[in-house]
Amino acid sequence: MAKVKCAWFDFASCEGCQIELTNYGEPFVELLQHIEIVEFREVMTEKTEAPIDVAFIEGSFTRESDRAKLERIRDRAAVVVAYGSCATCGGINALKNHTDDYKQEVYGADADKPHLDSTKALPISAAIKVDYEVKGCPMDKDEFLGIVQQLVHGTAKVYVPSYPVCVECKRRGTVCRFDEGDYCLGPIAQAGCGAPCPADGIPCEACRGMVQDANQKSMEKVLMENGKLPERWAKQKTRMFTANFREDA
Amino acid sequence: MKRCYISDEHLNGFVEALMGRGPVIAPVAKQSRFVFEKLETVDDLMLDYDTTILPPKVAFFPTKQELVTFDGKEAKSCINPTDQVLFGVHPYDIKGIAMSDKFYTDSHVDENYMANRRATTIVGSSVQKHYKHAFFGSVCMEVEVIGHDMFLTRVAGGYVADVLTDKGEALLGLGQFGDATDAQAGEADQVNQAAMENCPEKLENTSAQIRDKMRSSFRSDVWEELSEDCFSCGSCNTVCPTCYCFDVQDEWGLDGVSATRCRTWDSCLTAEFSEVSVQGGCENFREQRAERFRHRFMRKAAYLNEQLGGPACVGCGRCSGACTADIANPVVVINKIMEQ
Amino acid sequence: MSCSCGSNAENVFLPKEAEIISAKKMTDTETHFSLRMKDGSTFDFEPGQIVEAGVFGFGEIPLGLSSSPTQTDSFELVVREVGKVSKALTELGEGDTMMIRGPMGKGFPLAELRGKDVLIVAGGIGLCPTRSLIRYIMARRDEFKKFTLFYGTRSPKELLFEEDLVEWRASDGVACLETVDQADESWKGNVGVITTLFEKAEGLDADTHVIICGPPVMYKFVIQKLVSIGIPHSNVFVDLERRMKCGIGKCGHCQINDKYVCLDGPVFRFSDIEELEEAI
Amino acid sequence: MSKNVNIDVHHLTRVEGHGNIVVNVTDGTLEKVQWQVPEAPRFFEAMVRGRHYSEVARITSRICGICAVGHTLASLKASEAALGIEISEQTAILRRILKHSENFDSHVVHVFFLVAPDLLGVSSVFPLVQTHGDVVKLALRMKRLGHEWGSTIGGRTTHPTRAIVGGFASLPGAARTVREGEAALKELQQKLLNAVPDAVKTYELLGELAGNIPSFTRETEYVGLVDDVEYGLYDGKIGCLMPDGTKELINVSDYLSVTNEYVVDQSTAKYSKHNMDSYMAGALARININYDQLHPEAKKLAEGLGFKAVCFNPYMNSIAQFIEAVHSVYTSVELIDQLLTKGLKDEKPVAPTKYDQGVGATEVPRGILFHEYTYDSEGFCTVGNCIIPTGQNHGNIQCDMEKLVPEMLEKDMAEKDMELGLEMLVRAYDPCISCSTHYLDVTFKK
Ligand SMILES: Cc1cc2nc3c(=O)[nH]c(=O)nc-3n(C[C@H](O)[C@H](O)[C@H](O)COP(=O)(O)OP(=O)(O)OC[C@H]3O[C@@H](n4cnc5c(N)ncnc54)[C@H](O)[C@@H]3O)c2cc1C
Ligand code: SF4
Ligand code: SF4
Ligand code: SF4
Repeated sequence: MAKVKCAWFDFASCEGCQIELTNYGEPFVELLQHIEIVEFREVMTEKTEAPIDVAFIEGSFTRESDRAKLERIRDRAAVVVAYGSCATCGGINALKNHTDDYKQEVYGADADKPHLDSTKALPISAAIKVDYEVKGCPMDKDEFLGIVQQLVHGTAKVYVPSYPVCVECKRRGTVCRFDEGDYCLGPIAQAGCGAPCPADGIPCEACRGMVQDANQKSMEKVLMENGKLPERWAKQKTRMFTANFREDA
Repeated sequence: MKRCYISDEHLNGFVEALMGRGPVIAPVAKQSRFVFEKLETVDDLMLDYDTTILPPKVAFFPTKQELVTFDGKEAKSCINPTDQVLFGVHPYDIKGIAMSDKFYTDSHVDENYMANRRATTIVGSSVQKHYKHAFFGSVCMEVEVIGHDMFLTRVAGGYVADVLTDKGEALLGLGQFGDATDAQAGEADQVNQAAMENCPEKLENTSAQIRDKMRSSFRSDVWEELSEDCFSCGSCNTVCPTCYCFDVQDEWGLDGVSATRCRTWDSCLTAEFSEVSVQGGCENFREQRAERFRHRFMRKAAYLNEQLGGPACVGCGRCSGACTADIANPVVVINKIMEQ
Repeated sequence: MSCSCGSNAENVFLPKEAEIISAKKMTDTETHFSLRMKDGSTFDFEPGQIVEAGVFGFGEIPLGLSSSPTQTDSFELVVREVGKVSKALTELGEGDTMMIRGPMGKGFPLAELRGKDVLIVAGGIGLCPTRSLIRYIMARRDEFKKFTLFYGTRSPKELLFEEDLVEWRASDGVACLETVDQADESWKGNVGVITTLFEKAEGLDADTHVIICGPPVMYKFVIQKLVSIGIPHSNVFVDLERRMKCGIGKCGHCQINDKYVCLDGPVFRFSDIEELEEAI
Repeated sequence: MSKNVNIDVHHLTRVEGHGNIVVNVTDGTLEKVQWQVPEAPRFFEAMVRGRHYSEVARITSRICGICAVGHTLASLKASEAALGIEISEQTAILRRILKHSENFDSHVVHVFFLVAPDLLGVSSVFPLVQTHGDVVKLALRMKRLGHEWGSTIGGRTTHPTRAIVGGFASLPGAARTVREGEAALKELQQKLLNAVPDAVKTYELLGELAGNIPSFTRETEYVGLVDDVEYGLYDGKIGCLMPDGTKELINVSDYLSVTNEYVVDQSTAKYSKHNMDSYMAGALARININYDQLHPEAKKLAEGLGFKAVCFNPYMNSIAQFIEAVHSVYTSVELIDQLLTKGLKDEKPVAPTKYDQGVGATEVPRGILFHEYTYDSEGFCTVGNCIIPTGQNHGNIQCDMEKLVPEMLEKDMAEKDMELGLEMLVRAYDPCISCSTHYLDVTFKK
């Protein structure tokens, strides 16, 4: 089997997802048997203009000026994989989407400089066609590896669960956050991560985005009634990672 | 049936002797709840637990189980049971296990389940504290509590141990058991009777009444109403002792050649459960959450009655507690349907 | 304590190896496989039964057997490429190994069909499982009375088993009626949905036994027509499709109310399931 | 000397985030030398407004995936200061171990994946898989250790889960019981001890390559935390070390008097300055300021590598990082001993006693980091400010370049070598530009 030519690209993000890659440790060398890395700015000097088999894109699409760059990647890549929440749903970057004074807040008098072009934080798929997505903030490295393995084997359709995080949380036998007097977004959050947050004693913040047809109304109610969040908070709760999924987005 | 007695001071010695022979899976505390887990020390054992997050079948039917592995050339079976003791199982959960045993042996024997099941000795125990949603005293009364090997009932100063099978009998030598006196045996019966009567929640009708009414309310609008807040999150059936559906997926090994076929507990409340590809597109036979919500109750209260001789709900109340939207409680739902 | 269980006992999930004798591409998406069990065992089944066919690393999927059990040296499957596993299967070629479990489920009611007029209504890929029965009937033509086949596809290029069709059209004892939703220049036959064939067919009466297999939308309309002819629901058999993960009545995915498609079906007597809201 | 040099390194590689180097020399006169940062702005300070105190660290952790632990801890400390929370001794020790894990983890990435290729004369770590397979495996092994170390305490290293306002959400290893938590700590301790041979191998390797580190010095001010408890990393006061050896200690709450952010015309990133034109933060600054508090084992290696504080060569930052990594291993082993001797307790996080304003500082691998928040009476954030070390270092990088380029021209270096030298300089700072809370954006004239 010829090695699959892979390239990595990044846009507005914390680059934490690529760090997750290095966390495999030694087994990462195994993966290198199957793929050839042709571009990866953070770790290598080479760049390429040649066609690539798989382009991995991290980060959100936050400024029009990035569109052309993304299109260029799309043209060269047979398969485009968006990975991490920033790239798949806008992630934490979208937390500012409902405000318009964010530039003033951070840059004060400089805010109107033309180069401060930053519009709504959107997923990569808002600019170009994306073939596969690896969700999560950070992405789950085992899920990433699983999906890359499937791609390397030429799988037509990568299976990723479409149910909420509660399913995985329950399978682990984790004590529900609501039983501990806390709140949680697990009931509407996209699964696939294995529900590490409730297992670690913190709420699921739905970093992977919401499931399709998420019952947002019910969530708000449950946050207030069972999670005891004040109304003001309950109404804003899903802005954190899922601003782009809200009914008012 | 042989009725023995073991005093409080000897119980730990008995459990430790069991632990000396192999794994003992028993209820232990986890924050505000309890879970069945392998005992590391006897001090962790919590026989006065109310109920556990997941049912005890996790001991032989893990939430994710390898079925078959493939090394690139040849497929190999993953059946590989270890002898173990499942300790401290409440009567309603014993019923639940008996039901899964039936599901996994009817028409085709599922050895991946049964091999582990047979390697497990089950020691039941009486309910000392009720889970806030328990209603086992008013459901599934037609189904006998069977399939366990020994049963411990909390009485003054110790436990009455009912020995039910040869496997149970074999355990007697590991602890300081004596014969139970008539008074102790009588107290045990009373304790178990009281546990049934004191459940905090209650169904008002017989299983047959419920089954018939359920079937006839299939097309009622009430399902829509009841499921309005449902998240399709599957918590209610993931925690259920009588639910047994699963998904099967293959996973590649890191070498990219070997693969493992695993099954994972699945949930019919999730939207993807009943999706089917049709002529290249995708069709969902239970697309609405109300349909899925109804399917669960139909299965519990109507569909499986014939096979089991009673409903597929043992009244543990786990689903009621697991549902963050507070809508999965069978007592509330069934009583509501019965009022219609 | 010694373990009483036999760990060598049969693992129902352990597939057997079948060798691919031939793999022919029938259309853009369908591939026709002819197979033989590697351990030399004969593969005994009834028309309408299914197997779980798989490739490790990808998974397994239910497929209807499309050869007649009267053919004993090999068995045949047709795979339509729709997703993960079906693509992996499609990529297998002659000499490769396919992993097989089965046969499973209940097939067509042969005993009941014997001595009766039979109508088979097959839409699209629905011809594959029914081909098993068609070929069986052709092989034992004298055991059945009048035999009519309705076959419809979206367009002429999606027609499957053209060689068989040529043979069936030419056979005496068969009324072979075909239609396409959309014709092209090559197509001389009927154009329109499959129910339009009822006007062309002759001699269908209340005693005709009917088999239907195709996309879900087709069932309702075909059954309406049958009712108008006076064919009772108890004489109608439908071949249903559901997601299946085990094929042995455990995983719950194929459940239609209290029926398991993999155990009680995939072939159902329509009168047994017509009340089940989730069936069709 | 009439020479034309035109260096335009667009999106420097092997650094986190995006940065450009521009040098124009026409007929031997230096016209322009610039270090520019075009990272997409991300507006974290605006994003935390209106969020509950329990969410703020989870948001600001996402500023940077590689210093996520540091951002989390600085954020928690700022929130705790604002909310009047005194954390327990156990929480403090656990956080210290967590901080050490990040320092180790990030330094391993930097030294092996980003700097070693320069020292070995290749363009990335990947060719080393063939030529130096053992080194790559060693590096990945150490990286994995850093990850497991941080995960045992924090749940995850990229955006840690368990560290929350007031304490920890669960025991080490997400243990169900204290006993299991202690077992997890013991296992971690053993892993750390098992890593010593790998550290020694790295030491030998660096010893061989140290000759390839450019010699360049420029006296500057060094800024880093100074702690009474241990080598300044998790906590302490702001220490400012001048080239003449004078050291000033400033309260963290007065951080703005140190960072003095300002906008300069020829560059777009905000700069910082304190007593001099610029200052340096990071491993070299810390080690220069706190050398005496290094673990004796780390000191031994420092001496072996010829490292002497105060060191004014910024390229030596990578060596300083390695010394710190070793310090973190040994110190964490001792911190775990402290926890085990006292006995681990299952503690609930401490609750707020007021809602006000507060500042928190911690060291991240690249230098000192400040977070500041103000909360309203219901615990929702009204103002946030984060000042990250890479921002503080920009001015120093610029000043270094201004001194270095003429020296290079003096030596008549080839343009290619100049470019590499400048790239290596920036990389030595291990800039983590994705922490781009304060960056302006530019379009470059090519
Ligand atoms: C009784 C029966 C007989 C069948 N006979 C044939 C046949 O003879 N030839 C043939 O080509 N196909 C047949 N199928 C359909 C075939 O099983 C599906 O096309 C196949 O499972 C899709 O799997 P995949 O991995 O290729 O697609 P996936 O990548 O899994 O998914 C593609 C789509 O298929 C759906 N899907 C997943 N699993 C199943 C499943 N088990 N059944 C139906 N849909 C599913 C998914 O929801 C998705 O929308 C039959 C199905 C049944 C139930
Ligand atoms: S903790 Fe959250 S994800 Fe887990 S079951 Fe409860 S609500 Fe669902
Ligand atoms: S349906 Fe609910 S109460 Fe009944 S057995 Fe299942 S989890 Fe327990
Ligand atoms: S009923 Fe409750 S637990 Fe069940 S799927 Fe719906 S919301 Fe989840």
